[in-house]
Amino acid sequence: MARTLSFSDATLEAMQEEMRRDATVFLMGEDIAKQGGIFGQFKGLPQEFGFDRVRDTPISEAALVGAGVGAALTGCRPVVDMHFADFITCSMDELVNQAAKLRYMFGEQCVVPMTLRAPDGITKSAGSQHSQALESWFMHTPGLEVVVPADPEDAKGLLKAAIRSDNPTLYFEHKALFPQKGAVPDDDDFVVPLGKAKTMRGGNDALIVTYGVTVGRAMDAAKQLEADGIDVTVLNMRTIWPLDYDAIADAVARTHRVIVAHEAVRVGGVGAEIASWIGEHCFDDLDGPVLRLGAAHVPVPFAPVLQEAMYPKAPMIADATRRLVRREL
Amino acid sequence: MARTLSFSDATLEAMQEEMRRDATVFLMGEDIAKQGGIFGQFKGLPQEFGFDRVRDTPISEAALVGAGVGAALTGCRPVVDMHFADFITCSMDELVNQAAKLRYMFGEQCVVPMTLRAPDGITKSAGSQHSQALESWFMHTPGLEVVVPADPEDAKGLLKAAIRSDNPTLYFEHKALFPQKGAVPDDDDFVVPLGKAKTMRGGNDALIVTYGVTVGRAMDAAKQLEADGIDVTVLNMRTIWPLDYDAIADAVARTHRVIVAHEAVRVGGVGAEIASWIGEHCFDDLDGPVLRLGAAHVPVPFAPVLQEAMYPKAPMIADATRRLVRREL
Amino acid sequence: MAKILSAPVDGARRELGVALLRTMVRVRVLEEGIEKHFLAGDIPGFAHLSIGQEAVAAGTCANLRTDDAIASTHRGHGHTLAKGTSMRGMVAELFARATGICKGKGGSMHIADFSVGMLGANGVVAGGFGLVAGAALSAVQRKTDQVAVCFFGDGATNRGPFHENLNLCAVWNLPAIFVLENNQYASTTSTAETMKIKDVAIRADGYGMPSAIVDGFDAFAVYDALGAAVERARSGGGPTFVECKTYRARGHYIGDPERYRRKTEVEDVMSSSDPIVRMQGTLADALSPEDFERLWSEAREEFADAVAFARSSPSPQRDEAFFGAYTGDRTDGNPVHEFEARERDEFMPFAPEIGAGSQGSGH
Amino acid sequence: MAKILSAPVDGARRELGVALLRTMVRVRVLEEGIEKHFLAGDIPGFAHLSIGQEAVAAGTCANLRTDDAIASTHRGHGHTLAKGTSMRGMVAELFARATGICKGKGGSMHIADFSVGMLGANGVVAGGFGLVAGAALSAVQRKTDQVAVCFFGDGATNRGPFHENLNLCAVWNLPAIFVLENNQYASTTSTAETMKIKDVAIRADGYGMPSAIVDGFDAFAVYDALGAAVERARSGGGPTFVECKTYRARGHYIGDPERYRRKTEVEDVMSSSDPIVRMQGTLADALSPEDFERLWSEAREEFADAVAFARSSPSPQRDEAFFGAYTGDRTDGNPVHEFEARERDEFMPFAPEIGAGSQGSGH
Ligand SMILES: Cc1ncc(C[n+]2csc(CCOP(=O)(O)OP(=O)(O)O)c2C)c(N)n1
Ligand SMILES: Cc1ncc(C[n+]2csc(CCOP(=O)(O)OP(=O)(O)O)c2C)c(N)n1
Ligand SMILES: [Mg+2]
Ligand SMILES: [Mg+2]
Repeated sequence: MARTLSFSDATLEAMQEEMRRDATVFLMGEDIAKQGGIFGQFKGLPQEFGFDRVRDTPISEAALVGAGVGAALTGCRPVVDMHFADFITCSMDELVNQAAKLRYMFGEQCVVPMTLRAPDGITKSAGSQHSQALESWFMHTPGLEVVVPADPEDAKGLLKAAIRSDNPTLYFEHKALFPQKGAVPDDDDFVVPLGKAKTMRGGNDALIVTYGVTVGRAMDAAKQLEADGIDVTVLNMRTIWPLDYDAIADAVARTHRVIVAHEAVRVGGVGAEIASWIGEHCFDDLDGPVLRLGAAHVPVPFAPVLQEAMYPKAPMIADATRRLVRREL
Repeated sequence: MARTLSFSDATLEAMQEEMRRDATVFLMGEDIAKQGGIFGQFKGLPQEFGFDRVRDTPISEAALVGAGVGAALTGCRPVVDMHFADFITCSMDELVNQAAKLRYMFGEQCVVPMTLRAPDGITKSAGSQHSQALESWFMHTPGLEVVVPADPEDAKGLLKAAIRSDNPTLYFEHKALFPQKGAVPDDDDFVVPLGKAKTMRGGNDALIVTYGVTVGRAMDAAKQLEADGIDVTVLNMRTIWPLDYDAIADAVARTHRVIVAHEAVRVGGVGAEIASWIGEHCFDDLDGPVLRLGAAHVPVPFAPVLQEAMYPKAPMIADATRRLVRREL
Repeated sequence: MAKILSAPVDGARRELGVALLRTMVRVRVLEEGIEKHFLAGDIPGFAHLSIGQEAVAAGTCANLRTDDAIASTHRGHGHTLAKGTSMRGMVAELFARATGICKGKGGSMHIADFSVGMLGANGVVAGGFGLVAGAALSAVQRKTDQVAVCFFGDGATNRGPFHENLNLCAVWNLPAIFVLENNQYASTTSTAETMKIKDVAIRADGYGMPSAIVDGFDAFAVYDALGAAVERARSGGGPTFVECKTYRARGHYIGDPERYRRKTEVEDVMSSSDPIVRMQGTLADALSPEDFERLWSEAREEFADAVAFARSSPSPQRDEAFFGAYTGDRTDGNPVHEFEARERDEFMPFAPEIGAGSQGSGH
Repeated sequence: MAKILSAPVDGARRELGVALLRTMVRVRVLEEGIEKHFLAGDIPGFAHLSIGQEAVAAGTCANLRTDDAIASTHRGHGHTLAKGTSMRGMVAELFARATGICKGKGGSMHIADFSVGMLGANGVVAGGFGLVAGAALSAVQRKTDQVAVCFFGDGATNRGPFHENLNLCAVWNLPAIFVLENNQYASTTSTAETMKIKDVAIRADGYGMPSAIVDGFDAFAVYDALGAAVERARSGGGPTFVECKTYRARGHYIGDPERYRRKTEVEDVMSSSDPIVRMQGTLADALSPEDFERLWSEAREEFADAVAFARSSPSPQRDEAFFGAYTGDRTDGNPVHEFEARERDEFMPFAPEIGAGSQGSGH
């Protein structure tokens, strides 16, 4: 059985269920408790779990992540809300030099079961400093897990998996997805396994590898392509690290033509890892170049007309797929 | 005319010449003035230019980079020494959300002519927190320039170009290279143009695309390969952003077989951008997969026997090239 | 920490008072107008209003030269206008027009005007500390007598860059001035929830930096405190910390449900402390009702003109999105510009035409 | 800030004094040994010695339970030993052996021992503040009476995380204790060059946190100050800041040319203030010369045993390099472990056999 939930409520259910399940789970962040979060994603949590387990904090991102690591090292499962993913930059040392490395460099004496929630992405003219998609940095940072939900089902299942994971896990939730509705399994033990991709549709003419908010855009593109008689597979990676290379290889073997798309900047982005890995490991399966789509190499501009021009949406994804399938490159 | 200089002295000359040339150039960092730098790279600078233009600072990386940006916005050309590249994580917001974005989001009203010097890389069991190569993050960060010298000539020419650039420029200098000697042109106006790669040798059997400390390792591999009758091109990218895609395309068209190698972690690294771009734009030129070599996806371990096992050196580069050329993949 | 109270109003003070009042009225009119147009959908993105805090911007900037620098916050309309930016440039920017001071690329949170030393609003809380430390360091390096002023809120004083930059400015004796607008809230959290101290100014002692606490509703008091601080900085006396006790009369952002405080709390403060009402009272026997009304009507006309200018201005050209991150002529053959042009050519066929004022959906 | 002086030496104090002296002697012997073996090439990487500062580690940890947490610095040998880690585990780690407390993956700058609540030395200056704030927050969340102690240097107090975490601990009233080892230098820079204040403890006032300043050469004084702080933290009284005035008798790192100070400066301090000489003096009529000599010889035996253990221990298996960043059984089919195994298989054919003790060249 499943119900229809908003992305925001799906994350809220995940928090409620995990906080009921495990008393060591607690949540801290700026302006989350009293007002319930910018997207209502924390509504009612302090009322159920108390203001000790749902903490409004000072504006001290370095301390929040640093203290999250310290709490994780000593028996808790902290969830730290970054308010906007852009502010991860204010706690990079704590994340990269502490959270990611401690277990390894201490010879596996410790675990760091911390979850970092990071609302990200381009929407509503939030401007250069409130619109970034930074997941690519963290797949390049050994010791971290990185997940990016695409819909309410992912949102709930990946957040629960992140909280249960003994590794530090970054959970990037796109701001534009919070109001989006979708089906969510009715099982309060439902989790989405980390490191496993999900096939959203299974056509054989081409493969669109994507994740997060771009999954919906790829599905829209797929519908447009049906009109041209092109039936594509859309692979939702769900987890960026560890990356489900096997699922990619299987899909490439079926489709032979690949487009990789995400909202993060294309240059040096997750798509570069995926496309180059395919080129390396699936060379003989490829009927054509692996095309990459991602945001242009500029900060995100304020004016709507500029903002909407510089990242890939359905029409661009559909066009790239069409050109690839028709060998019109 | 050219002289033989150490990498360290080449950077020192660059600083001397640029500070003489432009009174707005100044230098700040931790423990650089009184003691002359861990690698002697700042020796004598305060004596010539005074302790106002060569400043020892408190341990305040966020302030150093933030103040560097502020000084750059208001008529100076600051050079900020990060001591170890790993500590860039302590000033990521200043670098990513301020330095990289201000010019764009302020509608080109300002320039940010700041240079960030960052000694990096794996050497001498410095351990997980003092051994990283982080350049890949910054090619993915629009607004920044990124350079990585491979030898004393690059060291001098790229540092002078970085200081003269009106854009914020990251200069990654590998700690193991400082004592290395090499020829440096005798011209105090010598600069290495940003965004242009250098062909270190020009064989046609395969192409090794690399940069920084790995250029020397690739050249060693190239020598080993000569014994097998394999003559390779070694392309030293010099600048990571803007990346010299044209030079890559030309070399691929000549060689048809490509290995990309660097010391940074392979997953999500610069090599992924280069390899995926080649797969996308040079597909028909390729006789085989583009092979990527980079550090394993782990923090850098302390024990020498572990440290030396997890990043690519000449034998691994030579072997990959051999397999690619002999189609033994 | 010396408590500074405002001096009596003599002839010269009167001139000053009128100037301060004019600035505060212009800021108030501008922001009430922004509120109206934001709610009407003319302004995309976020907007944070400083209504109630105008005396700080006015009293501070009245001490500054055009070539002095300021760094502002997400709540920067008042600072920007007070430093000398035109309403036209500001409103056109908020309306996301090509004629905006940032060509429509910045918006309310990223408004800047380098022609008047305004180094920018900042979407990152505490983003201004480094910029001001650097501007002050730059003045020393270039041997000028410029000073740099950082505006920031109480919440920003809990971030690391506050600590690092104030210490740096103190130990290097830089011509920087740190103007805290303590409006008692950081978004939904009151200062009582985020710090155990009553006066943030005590933190300046930890850097060996002199400080003052002033009534932030009294533009004269702010003016006097900043006058002393600017004089000290310009004459090589180093940095000063000035804590202005003030209050945010509007929500954190336009549309804030404000569940964290009672409406009456706001009314109580404003009925007793509105900085404009206060100054009008102080100047009551110096100016006639008509004089006061003229200040308001002039400001309203200035704002109406700015809105008309913005409305008649075009949106940015779509392909502007792909340029401007790097310096240099876009056709100079610099590899970075060639790359930008390639991306423009790739994206433009899919770039939607969007009516000015509509908000990009992000979908 | 209350100045705390050490109390007289009665019977119970005497026992304590001997315990403190034993710890200090063990630390001194360990670090003089590390110095010797580092220079002999037995120890790769960096090593930073705390010789001269032993009283802080000894006096602090004597107040702690095994289940209390500490976070240390790059100069952490003393803290680690004082918290209860075995010399064998430490020396084997420094020698980069598989039997090291971190399996040879950490080394001097990353030594940790979770079995005794030692959350690690840290290669990042100020890296410990967050860990301690979090450990203290964890104690509150788990409703235990554990406390967490952060050791740090004067230089670390100029970094943002110092500011953010001390404020957080104060406003949340967490059971954390901040022990500053003010040894007057941060690498080559003296505190006078990096801050205008004489006593760093004044910064605690900016967080509303109680503080004390103690003679860091006097293990009793440190013990008493920490005793009060630990008592306060354990009983729900919140955090305390303790500034220990001390001195670094060796270079910043082994091999430091020390151009930033005169040799005589070091000699003067140590001749008057060596914490071990001091304590021996205090206990002069309580212990016989033989008793003192026994403390030293026991420590030397312990160190010799640790070196023998390290020498007889193997280097880590080369393929250990590819595992350990993520939790779980390496053969559990978790994708991350499958990836690690694939990389191991790729790299191992080229992994050089390196004699233990030799330093990886990086080439
Ligand atoms: C580094 C960072 N963290 C969080 C935010 C989100 N945020 C924007 S304004 C604000 C409150 C700022 O409070 P204060 O500094 O007192 O300024 P005020 O809004 O009261 O003027 C917060 C938390 C941000 N923009 N930047
Ligand atoms: C964030 C960071 N910046 C710089 C360094 C380099 N560094 C290592 S120790 C040190 C000096 C630390 O001084 P202090 O905190 O007083 O500790 P002490 O060495 O005196 O014990 C510096 C600058 C570092 N490890 N981390
Ligand atoms: Mg405030
Ligand atoms: Mg010190």
